[in-house]
Amino acid sequence: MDFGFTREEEAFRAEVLEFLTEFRGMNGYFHRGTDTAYGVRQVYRALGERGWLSLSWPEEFGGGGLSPAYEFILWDELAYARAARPPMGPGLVAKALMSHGTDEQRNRFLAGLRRGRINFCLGYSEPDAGSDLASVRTRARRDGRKYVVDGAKCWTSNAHWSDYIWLLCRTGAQDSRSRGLSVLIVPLDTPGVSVSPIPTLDGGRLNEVRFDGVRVPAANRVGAQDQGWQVVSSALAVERHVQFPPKRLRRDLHDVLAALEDAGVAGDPVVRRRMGQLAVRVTEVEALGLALLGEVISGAPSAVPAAYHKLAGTTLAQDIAHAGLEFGAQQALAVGTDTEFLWRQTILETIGGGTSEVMRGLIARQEFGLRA
Amino acid sequence: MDFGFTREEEAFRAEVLEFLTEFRGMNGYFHRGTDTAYGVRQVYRALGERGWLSLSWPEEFGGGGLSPAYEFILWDELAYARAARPPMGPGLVAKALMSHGTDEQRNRFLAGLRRGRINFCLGYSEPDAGSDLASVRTRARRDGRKYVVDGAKCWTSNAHWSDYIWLLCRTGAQDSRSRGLSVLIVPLDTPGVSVSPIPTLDGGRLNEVRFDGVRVPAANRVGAQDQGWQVVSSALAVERHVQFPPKRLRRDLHDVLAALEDAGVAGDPVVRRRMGQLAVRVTEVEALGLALLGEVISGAPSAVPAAYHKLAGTTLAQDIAHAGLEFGAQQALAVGTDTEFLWRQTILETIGGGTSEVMRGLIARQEFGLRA
Amino acid sequence: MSVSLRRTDEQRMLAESVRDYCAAHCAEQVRAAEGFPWPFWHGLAELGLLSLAVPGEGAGAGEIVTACAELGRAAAPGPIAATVFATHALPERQAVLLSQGKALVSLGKRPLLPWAPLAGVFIETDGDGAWLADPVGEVEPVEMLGGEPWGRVGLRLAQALDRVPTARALSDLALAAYLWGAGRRLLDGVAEHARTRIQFGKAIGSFQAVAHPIVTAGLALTSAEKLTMMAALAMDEGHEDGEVLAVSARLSASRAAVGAALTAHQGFGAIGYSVEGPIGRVAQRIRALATPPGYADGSGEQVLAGYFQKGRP
Amino acid sequence: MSVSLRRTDEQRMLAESVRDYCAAHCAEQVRAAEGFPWPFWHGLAELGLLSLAVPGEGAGAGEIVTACAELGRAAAPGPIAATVFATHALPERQAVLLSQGKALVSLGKRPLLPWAPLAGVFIETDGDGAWLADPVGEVEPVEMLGGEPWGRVGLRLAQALDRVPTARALSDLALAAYLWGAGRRLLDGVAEHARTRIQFGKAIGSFQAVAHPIVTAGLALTSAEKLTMMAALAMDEGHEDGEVLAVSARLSASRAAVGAALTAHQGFGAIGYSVEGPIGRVAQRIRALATPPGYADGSGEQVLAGYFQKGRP
Repeated sequence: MDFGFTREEEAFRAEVLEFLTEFRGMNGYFHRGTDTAYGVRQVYRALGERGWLSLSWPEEFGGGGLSPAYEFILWDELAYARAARPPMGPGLVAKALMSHGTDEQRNRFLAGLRRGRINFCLGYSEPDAGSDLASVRTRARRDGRKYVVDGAKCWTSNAHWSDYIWLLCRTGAQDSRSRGLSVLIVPLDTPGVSVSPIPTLDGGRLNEVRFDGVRVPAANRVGAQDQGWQVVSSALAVERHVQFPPKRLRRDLHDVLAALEDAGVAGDPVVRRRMGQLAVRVTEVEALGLALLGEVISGAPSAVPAAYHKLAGTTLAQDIAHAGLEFGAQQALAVGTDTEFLWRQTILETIGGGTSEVMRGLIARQEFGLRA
Repeated sequence: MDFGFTREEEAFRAEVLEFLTEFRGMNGYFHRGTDTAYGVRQVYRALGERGWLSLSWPEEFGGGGLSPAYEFILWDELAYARAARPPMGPGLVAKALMSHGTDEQRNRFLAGLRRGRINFCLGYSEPDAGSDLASVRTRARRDGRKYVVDGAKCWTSNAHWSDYIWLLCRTGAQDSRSRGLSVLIVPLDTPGVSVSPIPTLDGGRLNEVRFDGVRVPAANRVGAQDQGWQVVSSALAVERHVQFPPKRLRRDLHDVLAALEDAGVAGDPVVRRRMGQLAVRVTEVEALGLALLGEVISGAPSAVPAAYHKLAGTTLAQDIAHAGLEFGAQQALAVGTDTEFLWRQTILETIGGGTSEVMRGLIARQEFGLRA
Repeated sequence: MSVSLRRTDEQRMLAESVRDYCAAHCAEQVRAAEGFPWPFWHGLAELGLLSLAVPGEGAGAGEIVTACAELGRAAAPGPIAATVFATHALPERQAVLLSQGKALVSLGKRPLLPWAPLAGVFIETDGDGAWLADPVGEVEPVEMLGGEPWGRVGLRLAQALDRVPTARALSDLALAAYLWGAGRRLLDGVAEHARTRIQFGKAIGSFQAVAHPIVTAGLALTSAEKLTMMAALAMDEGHEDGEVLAVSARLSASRAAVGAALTAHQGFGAIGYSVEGPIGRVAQRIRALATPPGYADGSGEQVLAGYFQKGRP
Repeated sequence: MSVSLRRTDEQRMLAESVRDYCAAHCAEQVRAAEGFPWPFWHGLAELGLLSLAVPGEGAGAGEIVTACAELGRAAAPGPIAATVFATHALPERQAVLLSQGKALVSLGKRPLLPWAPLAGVFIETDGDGAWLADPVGEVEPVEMLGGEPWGRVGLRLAQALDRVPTARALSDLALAAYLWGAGRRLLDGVAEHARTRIQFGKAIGSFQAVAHPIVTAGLALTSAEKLTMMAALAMDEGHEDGEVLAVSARLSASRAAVGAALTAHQGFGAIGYSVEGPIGRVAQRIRALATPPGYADGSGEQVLAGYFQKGRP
């Protein structure tokens, strides 16, 4: 069921579904196929050609000036089709440039981002800064009109095929925590940058990105020096409604149900009861997603609704996957089946993009006033 | 299944079962009937007449000198029969007197405790000292050969029909935490002691016990002044094997299964699967109970096994009760049925005698070296 | 987006008026009353809260949900969801008795029906259909967890009712909202307790072992709340998924409210175990209302089937 | 009490020898080997670990459980529980091939059997009976979660086996112990990580949100361990409940090991999600071994029925 959208928005959904017929079989939402990187870039370009990477950008930046509901519909349907996730560049990076960038930076990047021709990856996590981003150590030392960057990022998605890294790095004193961070845009082909793979359990890869005396023009700094934390935080806020598209879960449930039908157990009362309970939870997350979208549209602070939505969605993704293996019998274990793949894939969902523990802490403080 | 006991121990179990035929229908394990207090005292007297309240006391104190296995069997069978829980007096209090009491105190109390003629309640918790016993405020001020006690205990089980309260009180400075506590034995008929009921959700009562200038002979102090924490801790250690008799759970499961049979749903596949899972967990707790008993017999430190056993048993008791209400349909809600009673009763199990949170903290520190 | 899952201004006003009324007239004695608090019930009727579901009255699922959430938060007594069902499905002559607060309705299945000892109108339902019925013989009172007056009663079916699917969906939503409100009451209470109760030298809510279960319960309640609002909007728009969403909302709110009750009990500790304590009666009411009329009532499967039909391959 | 749920001195020595052997010969390369590590397997045979279940050899369930727990802790490869089953149920001529490590056994049900591409002995079982069988045609290899070599294979049944109920109980215990050991490996690993990994200025294990789930997983593993030891003692004493306890132990250890794997993943975070990381392969092996051969294999109900018979009214 799709619910709560205007006639125009539903017409847009129909266009998206039509668009997706071109990319049937494309599996770029997960890192599942070997051609993922190539394929996903094709999807982004095709979206860019239609102006769909900038649906909600203000018109002054060449965007569609549309409600965030359009972005939501787009990425929700792409998630159901398993085609692709929202790219960082036209989302988080572009919106950060609009609020914190210079005119020169906007001119340099926005057109390419809008067209799907420039790809960004996010350089946040480090070996010793996972949940605790304020402890980032990658250092950018000012040297005239350049910064010289040394350090390492890790678990960086898509670094191996991106053009730029959106780098959170330390420009203040070692112990300056969140007060001494800055954001730099670093072309990944700059001398001294090296990207090496970290193969992951879902069959894809994350990356380690090392910086060895990398010289970056000061003009590539976004926002003021030492104000990187504000840039990163506000950028996060504007993308919450597309971070975990609820239809990803509906698709998971459908895939697992199909596997259980193949296994001949879909009619079993125990299976039906559990899958019914999971179906109720999928509708819960759809409702949380709609509520979050409403908050984003209204401009209300949405950290708590976003945290609830992520917590609920990621936990449910794991529970759906677990049901697949519990009920699917041994054929559910064959590598390449949806069941065993989802088991492997969903492990990361409650870790990446803010762990469940961090989400709970945020809600405890902000909703319940508990300093835990 | 009963497993792991010697032929002599099994012969003793047969005697216990024979004994219990006298008390069929007695419901003193829970505070369920109106005649509980009277009935339980009768059970204790009858046990005392047989020497069964002092099975494992050393022979020098008039005890049986038997293995703790006998106590375990006794209270496990009484739990299955719902007849009674182990009384504090001949257990914790008597054993503490053996290690920390004076000859005079032993002469005064042990014979009566052994015979089931003296009843004690434990005065530990206070309004502001629940999980955190080291913050006890009830104050005992030395005045010549007496202490003068002022303060209040609450949630005190059985105070309304006991003869004495085993009182943990502060003799040191206000902020002395666990270093400034002492144990006093206070007759409940001493002037200035008042006991008032706190009706509880299981239909029974706990008590508030107030002390208003209560004069207690210094000879009633057990152990050295300010050494009460050690007295209380070591007394706890010797009783761990009977604190949560696993057969209580087997009986819970049997009672809920019987209710589900009456409701006509015991054959339902969903019900059978859940009850099967709960049955596995009952055997787990039985195994944890046997392992704990083995530790107590061997004299090994047993705080972690005891905490595991309590955590597992109390959580399982709640889960069995919840299954009864989930599957039993509306007839499971009728007041007085086992199903609704267990739902009300089991709520307290994860709170009383050390909350689950405190248990987990103990295990985190002692087994895993995590200072959480 | 054409809808938001926030209350409209009108709904906010309705919520405030219900909250104010309950604050003034639904004290602890009313909730725990041995006899039924008729004056309180009549007041609900005067506010129009018992006629929200009457066909053609102009009120919709959104108003029902708004009002029932506040009644739940106040732990108000009475056959609230059953009145929603009955006033929607009954012919006008009987419905008016209920919507004016002149009689209570007993809605259930033989032999054991809620509110039977006090009811003036009886409806039997088997999950599919529903019938106006006449009691046969004496009603034998049965004491139930949750404190509502139940009874064993014989019934003679008198008349099949109309509009049953919609009536059921509206009463599912009413129950979902009531349970959500009652659960929220307990959760707000335990969160306040966690902020103020000191153990080991600090507020217990600063221990994650206390705080995170509160968050987990909050997540379930918020999920149920949003799903209930979404379902109400779907019903009001005549969306084809309205009924399946309504039953989903009931299941969701049942789970969430029971979870909140247990979390509250664990957080309050012994304080919450006292009969006079802050949560016991409400927790029991929640547990009773969340217990399905027959466990194998197929609600989960109905949701699954409804959901499945919507799947694109 | 006649038994303790602690290891005997002999069992402690056995455990040490298995642990030492695995420490020396079961490195990461052996666990992850593409080809089967025959030298490692022959070494197990030389230590007598593949003949513990041979009838009349004097070893008992206690020894099987002790050895398999250590093999699980080392995440040792090979059809360990199946070898226990087969060496107990097969006639001596085939059993000796397995106990000497000269062939591997494939034990399962058509069409998909574990270890089929490498097996020299095939046994089909339907949960009640078991039959020695000859492969028909080629074995088609199938890659499975957990990295064990499975295959699609046709079978022709050759001979019904004896001692099947005991063989099944012993292999249930072997699997329970292996899963417990593997789960314990992961839990010890994440506890060490929690003690040493610093975030927000302190060891992450000092957050209850990290520490308490480790305790919960530890509780499940300890429950499974004690139940497995109790069941082994029951089997060795010929107690009538031996078989029902053995299947309970398998179910308990499956649940516990899967829980430990998930707890380890959450605690290690992205570090654990790397293929080269400390836990991924073992977690997948656990998940695969814990997946019942057919979900509706009735194990839970069997336990319930067995348990029920013991009930006193």
